[in-house]
Amino acid sequence: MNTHTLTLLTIVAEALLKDRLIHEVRQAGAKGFTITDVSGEGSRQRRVSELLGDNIKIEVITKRETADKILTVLHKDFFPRYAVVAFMSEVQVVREDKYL
Amino acid sequence: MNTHTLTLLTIVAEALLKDRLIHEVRQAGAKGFTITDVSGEGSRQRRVSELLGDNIKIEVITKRETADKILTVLHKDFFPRYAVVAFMSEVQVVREDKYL
Amino acid sequence: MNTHTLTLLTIVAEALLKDRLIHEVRQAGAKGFTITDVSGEGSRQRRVSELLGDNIKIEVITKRETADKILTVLHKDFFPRYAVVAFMSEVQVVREDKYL
Amino acid sequence: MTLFQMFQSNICSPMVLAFAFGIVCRLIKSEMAIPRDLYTSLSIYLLFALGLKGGVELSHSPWQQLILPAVVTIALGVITPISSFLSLRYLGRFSIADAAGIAAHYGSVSAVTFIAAEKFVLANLGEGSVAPFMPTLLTLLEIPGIQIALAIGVLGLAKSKRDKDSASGVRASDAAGPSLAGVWHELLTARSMVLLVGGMVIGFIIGYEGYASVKPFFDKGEWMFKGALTLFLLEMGLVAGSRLADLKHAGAFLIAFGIAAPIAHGALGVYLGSLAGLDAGSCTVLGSMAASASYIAAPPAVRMTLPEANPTFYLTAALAITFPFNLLVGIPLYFRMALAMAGH
Amino acid sequence: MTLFQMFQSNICSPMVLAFAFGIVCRLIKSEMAIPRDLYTSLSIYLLFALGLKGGVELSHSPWQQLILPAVVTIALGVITPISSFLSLRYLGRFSIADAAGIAAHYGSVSAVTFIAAEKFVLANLGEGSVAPFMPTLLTLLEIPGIQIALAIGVLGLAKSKRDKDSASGVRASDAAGPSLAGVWHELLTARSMVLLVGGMVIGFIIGYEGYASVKPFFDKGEWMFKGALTLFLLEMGLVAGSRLADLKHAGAFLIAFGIAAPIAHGALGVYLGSLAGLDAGSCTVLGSMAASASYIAAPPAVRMTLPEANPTFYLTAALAITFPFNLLVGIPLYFRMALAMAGH
Amino acid sequence: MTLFQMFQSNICSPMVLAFAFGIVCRLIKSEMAIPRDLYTSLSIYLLFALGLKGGVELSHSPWQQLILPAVVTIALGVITPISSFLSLRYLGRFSIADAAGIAAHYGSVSAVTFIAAEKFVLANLGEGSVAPFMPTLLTLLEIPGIQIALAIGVLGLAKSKRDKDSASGVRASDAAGPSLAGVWHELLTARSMVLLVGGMVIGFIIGYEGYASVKPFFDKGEWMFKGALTLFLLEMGLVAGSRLADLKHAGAFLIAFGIAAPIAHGALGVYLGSLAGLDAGSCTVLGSMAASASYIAAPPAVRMTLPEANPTFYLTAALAITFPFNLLVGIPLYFRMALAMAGH
Ligand SMILES: Nc1ncnc2c1ncn2[C@@H]1O[C@H](COP(=O)(O)O)[C@@H](O)[C@H]1O
Ligand SMILES: Nc1ncnc2c1ncn2[C@@H]1O[C@H](COP(=O)(O)O)[C@@H](O)[C@H]1O
Ligand SMILES: Nc1ncnc2c1ncn2[C@@H]1O[C@H](COP(=O)(O)O)[C@@H](O)[C@H]1O
Ligand code: NA
Ligand code: NA
Ligand code: NA
Repeated sequence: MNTHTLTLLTIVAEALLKDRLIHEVRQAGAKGFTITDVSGEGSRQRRVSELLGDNIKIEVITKRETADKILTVLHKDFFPRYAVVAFMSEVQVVREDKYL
Repeated sequence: MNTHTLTLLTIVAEALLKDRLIHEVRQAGAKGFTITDVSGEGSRQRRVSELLGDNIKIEVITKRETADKILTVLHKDFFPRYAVVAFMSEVQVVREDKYL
Repeated sequence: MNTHTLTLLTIVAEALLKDRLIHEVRQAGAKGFTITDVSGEGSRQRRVSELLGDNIKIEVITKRETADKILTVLHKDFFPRYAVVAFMSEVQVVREDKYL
Repeated sequence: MTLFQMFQSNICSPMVLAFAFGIVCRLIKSEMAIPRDLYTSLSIYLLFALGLKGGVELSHSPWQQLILPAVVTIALGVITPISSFLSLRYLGRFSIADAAGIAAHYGSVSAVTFIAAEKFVLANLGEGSVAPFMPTLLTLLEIPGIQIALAIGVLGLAKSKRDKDSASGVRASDAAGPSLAGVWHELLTARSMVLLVGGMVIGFIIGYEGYASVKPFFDKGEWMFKGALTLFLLEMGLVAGSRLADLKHAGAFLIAFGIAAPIAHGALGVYLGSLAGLDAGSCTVLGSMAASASYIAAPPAVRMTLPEANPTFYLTAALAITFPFNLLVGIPLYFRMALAMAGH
Repeated sequence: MTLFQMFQSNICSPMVLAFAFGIVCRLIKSEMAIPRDLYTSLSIYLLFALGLKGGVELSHSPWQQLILPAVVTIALGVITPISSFLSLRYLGRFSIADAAGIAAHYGSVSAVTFIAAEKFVLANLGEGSVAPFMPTLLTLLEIPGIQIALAIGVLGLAKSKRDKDSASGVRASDAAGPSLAGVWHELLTARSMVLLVGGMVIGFIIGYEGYASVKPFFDKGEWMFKGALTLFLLEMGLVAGSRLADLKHAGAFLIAFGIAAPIAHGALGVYLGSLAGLDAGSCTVLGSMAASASYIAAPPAVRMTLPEANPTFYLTAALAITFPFNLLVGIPLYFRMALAMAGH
Repeated sequence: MTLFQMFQSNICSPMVLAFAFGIVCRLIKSEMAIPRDLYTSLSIYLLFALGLKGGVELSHSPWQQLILPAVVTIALGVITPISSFLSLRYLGRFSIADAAGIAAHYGSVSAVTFIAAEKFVLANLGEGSVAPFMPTLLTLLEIPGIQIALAIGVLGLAKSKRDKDSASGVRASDAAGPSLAGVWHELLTARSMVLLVGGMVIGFIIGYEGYASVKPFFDKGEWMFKGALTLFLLEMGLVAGSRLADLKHAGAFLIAFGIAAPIAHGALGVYLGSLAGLDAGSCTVLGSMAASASYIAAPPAVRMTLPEANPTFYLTAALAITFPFNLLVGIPLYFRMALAMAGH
C-alpha cells in the first residue's frame, strides 16, 4: 500500500471541555476526530471525577500545520487553566486527501 | 530493554462492522488485537449513532506485510461503502515473536 | 510550536491488574497516565471477560529511561504470568517539564 | 368520544408527553441524555415483557384462531415493503438503495407503536378488546419486510451495475457485502427478535400460574411497565429531536411519504384484519403495526447490507415523521377505521 | 419527640444508613462502586419524579399562594451566595476564585437534601404538612445563586488582573473562558434543570388523573422512589467517603464554614418562609433548601467558568461536610426552629 | 410430591427458564447481550437485598441458636476446598495450580444458588421453613474456602519450585504475586462481601419497622426481587452458554467432578446441618450452599493470586456444570436428603 505521512494529534482533557475542544478542532480546519472516554491522573492530582466527569481523549489526524494551530490555541486558552495534555506523532494513511 | 520495531495498525469504523473487521484481521494472520468503544465525526457526517451504534477502534500490532494485507482488504471492500479510517505507525515491542 | 520528543508507553492488560500496574507506573517515577477500558484477544485466548472483567489500556508519557524501568518490571513480574502486552513509540510534546 | 377528544386524551398521556419532552430537550440544545446502558436495559425489558405476556396468553388460546390472522400478517409483510419501494423509486425518484432502505423500515414494525396502539384500544374498549395472540403477529411481521426490501435493493444494485459494466466494457470489483443468508441469521438472532420469541416461549411454558409471581414486574397493564415505557419514550424523543434538523435534507416527498404510507398501510391492515375475522380492537392494532416503521431491527440490517442507502433518509422518516404521526394521529385514526368497518 | 429522639430516628432510616455505608466502604478501601450509568439513571429518575409530582400538585393549587414564597426564595438565592462569598473572602482569606466557587455551591440547592427534609417533615407532621409548590421553589433556587457567585468571581478576577497589569505595565492575554451568557444556557438546559422543569410541565398537564397510572413508579411516597433513593445515597456516601481524606487540605475554616453557613442560611430560610406565610413544615423545607449546598448543578458550572477555583475546596465542603451535616443534624434543627417560630 | 414432580415444577419456574434462554441465545450465536452496567446493578441490588433481609431477621432472632450452625458452616468452609483439591490433584491429575484454583471455587458459595434453594424450600414447605440466620451463614462460608485453597496452591507451587531449584542448582526469580494478606483485604472488601455485610448491618439496625418502607423494593418474597433475579439469570445463562464450548477442553474428569462434588458436599452439608440442629428446610439450604461453587468472589481472587491456574477449568466447572446441575437436580436432591434425615 502506498501511504502518506500525516500528524496524529492526541488531546487528553477533562470531560466537560468536550464541546469547546471539538469546536477548536473544527475551527482549526481538521476534517474529523475520534473521541474516547478515558480516566487518568497527572500533575494536577484532580480527584474530582465522580462529580465532574472523567477525561476524554480526542484524536485528530491532520496535517502538521493544523495540529500546530490547535496546539497554539490549547497553549493559550487551555493549558494554563484546565487539566489538559496534548502530544503529536506521525502516522501513515492511505487516502491522504480525506484528511486535508 | 532490547526492543524490536513492528507496525501498529489502527482502524476506526462504525460499530456494526466489528465482527467482519475482526474476521479480516484474523484472516490476514494477525495474532491479536485490542478494541475500544469510541465515537467520532469525519467526512461522512454520519449522525446516526443512537440507532446504529457508535464507532469502534481496532488496534493491531503486527508486521508491516500483515498490516498491508489488512489495508488492502479495507481499501477494496470497506473504504468505498462504510465509514472507516485506518492508519499505521511504528512501535517498539519487547517480545517480537508474540506478534508474528 | 516548539516540541520535545518523549516516549509513549502503552500497556494492555487484564483489568484486575489495574491497581498493581498503576502502582508500578508511579513507582518507576512517571508523572501521570491515562486509562481506557478496552477488550481484546491475543495469544492467550483468554475468554473470561464476563466474570473476570475485560482489559485496560494504560498510556504513559515519560522519558525513555522511565519507560524502560516499567518494561523491566513487566518483563519480570507480569509477562510470564498474566495477559499483558506493552509497546513504545515516540511522541512530540510542548511542555516537556510536565512529564519529567 | 369524538375523534378530536381521542386525540386530546391520547396527547395528554405521560408517554406521549415524555416523547414530546425529549424532542424539546433537543430543540433547546440541552445536554440531557439517557445513558446508553439504561436505553439498552429498557429495550431488553420491554421486548422481553412483551413476548412473555404474549406467550402466556397463547398458552390458553385455541391455535386455529391464529391461522387466518397470521396469513394476513405475512401478506402485509410482503405487500408493504413492495408498495413502499415502488412509490419511493418511481414517484419519489429515490435511488435504488435509498428506496429499498426506506422500504425495509416500513415493511417491518415498531414495537413501541404496537404497545401504544394496544394501550389506546384497551383504554377505549376495555379489558379483553385485543386478541391475545397479537404479539405473535408482531413477531411474524418483524422480519419478512426487511428481507424483501433488502433483496430488492441488493438485486437491483447488482443489475444496474451489470448494465453499467456491459455498457462500459469494464468489470467493476464486486465489493462483496454480507450474504443474504448472513443477514437472515443476523435478523433471526438479533436482540429484539430473540427477546420477543424467547419471552414468548417462556411465557407459553409457565402459563398463567408461573406468570403470577412476576406479573407485576413484567405485565403491560402494571405501572412498572408503564414507567419503563415513559422513560423509553423520553429517549425516543431525544433521538427523534436530534433528527428534526434533518427534515430539510429529507425533502418534501419523504415527509409526505412518512405520513401517507402509514395511512395507506394502516387502512390496509385494518381491512385485512377484518377479513381475517379480527374484532375492531385487534384490527386497530394490526393496522397500527402495518402503518408503523421499524427503527430498532431495520436500521442495522440496512446499514450492513445496503450501505449505499443514506441513513439520514430512513432514520428521519421512520423516527421523526412516521413514529410521532402514528402516536398522535395514526392510532386514533385506525381505530375509527376499525370501528367503521365493524359497523359502529 | 425531643430533638435527640428526632436525630436518632433520622439516623436509623435506610437512606441515612446507606449514605453511612458508602462512607465506610471508602474508609476500608473497598473496591465497591456503583456503575456510572446506574448513578446517572437514578439521578434522572429522582429528578424527573420530583418535577412530575411537583407539577401534578401545582395543577390544582391556587397560583396566588405561590407569589410571596417565590419572592423570598429568590431573595435567598441572592443573599446566600453573597453572604458566603463575603465570609469566605474576608474572614476565611480565600482567593477570589475559591471564595466565589464555594459560594456558587452554597447559593444553590441540593435536591436530595430537599427530599430528605420533606420526608422528615411528613414523617413528623403527617400528610399535607408541606406545601404542594415546594418543588417549584426548588427550581427557582437552583440557578440564581450559581450565576451571582460566578459573576462575582469572574468580575473580581478581571479587576484584580487589570490592577496587576496597570501596575506592571504589561497586558496579560485574557485567556477567554466561556461567556456568562454561555453559562446561562448551560445551566438552564443542564440535565437536572431540564428534568425538574420538564417533569413539572408534564405533571401539570396530566394532573391527578393521568398521574394515577404511573404514580407507584414515580411517587415520592412509594417504595420504588425510596428504594432508588437508598441506592443513590449509597453512591453519594461513596463519593463523600472518597473526599474525607481531603478534609485536612480543606482547613479548619472551611470545616467551620461548612457547618456554620447551613445553620445561618437555614435560620434565614425558616424566618423568610414564615414571613411569606408558609406553615411550619414548608418553612423547614425552605430552610433546608437554603442551608443546602448544590453538588450536581454547581460543580461543572464552576469548573468551566472559574477553573482557577480549587475543586477540592468546593466539593469537599458541599458533599463531605454540609450534606451529611444537614442530613443528620440540620434538618431536625430547622424543624425545631420552624416549630418555635410557629409558636409550638 | 415425587422427586420427579419436584424437578418438573423447578424447571418451569421463570428463573430457570431465563437461565436456559440465555444458554440458547449463545447456542444460536445471537448477538443478545445484557449491558455490563445492568449486570453490575442487578448484582449490587441482589446482594444488598439479601444482606438487608438477613440483617432484619437477625435483629429479632436469639443469638445462641446461631452458634452451632456457624460452627458447622465454617467446618464446611474448611473441608470442601481440601476435599476438592485432593480429588482434583490425585484422582484427576490436575496441576497444583489448577487443582487449587478449582478448589477455591468449590470451597466458596454461590449466592444465586442460595436464593434458588431458599425459594425452592419456601415453595415446598411454606413460610418460616428456613431459619432467619441463613444469610449470615452464607457470609461465613464465602471466604475461608477461597483462602484455604489459595494457600494450598501458593505454598504447593513454592515448594515444587524449591524442589526444582535445588535439583538444578539454579535459583529462579520469584515473580512475586500479591501477598496472601493483600488477598485477605481484597476478599473482605470485595463488592459482594461488602454488600452482604453492609446490608446485614443496616438491616440489623433498622429492624422490622424501618424495613417496612423499603420492603417491596428489596424483599426476596416480592416480585421486584424476582424480576431482577430473572434478568440476572438470563445473563448467567448467557455467560454459561458461552462456556459450553469449553466443556470439551475441560475433559471427562472435570465434568464428573462438577456433578459428583456438589452431591458429596451437598450431602455433607445436609448432614452437618442436621447435627447442628437445623430443621429440614435450613438443612436443604446449607447443603445447597456447600454444594455450590462460587463464580463471583472466587474467579478474580484466583486469577490474581494463582494466574498459573487455567481459567477455562474453574469457570467452566463452576458455571457451566455445577451451577445448572444444582439449579435443576441438586436442590431437589438435597431437599429429599434433608427430609429423609428428618425422618419424613
Ligand atoms: N504523563 C502522562 N502520561 C499520560 N497521560 C497523562 C500524563 N499526564 C497527564 N495525563 C493525562 O492528562 C490528564 C490531565 O493531566 P494534568 O493536567 O497533569 O492533571 C490526566 O488526568 C491524564 O489523563
Ligand atoms: N481526521 C480524522 N481524525 C481522526 N479520526 C477521524 C478522522 N476522520 C474520520 N475519523 C474517524 O473515522 C470515522 C469515520 O469517518 P468518515 O468515514 O470520514 O465519516 C469518524 O466517525 C471518526 O471516528
Ligand atoms: N497483536 C496484538 N495487537 C494488539 N493488541 C494485542 C495483540 N496481542 C495481544 N493484544 C492485547 O493484549 C491482551 C493480552 O494478550 P495475550 O497476553 O496475548 O492474551 C489481548 O487481550 C489484547 O487486548
Ligand atoms: Na410496517
Ligand atoms: Na443553599
Ligand atoms: Na461450596
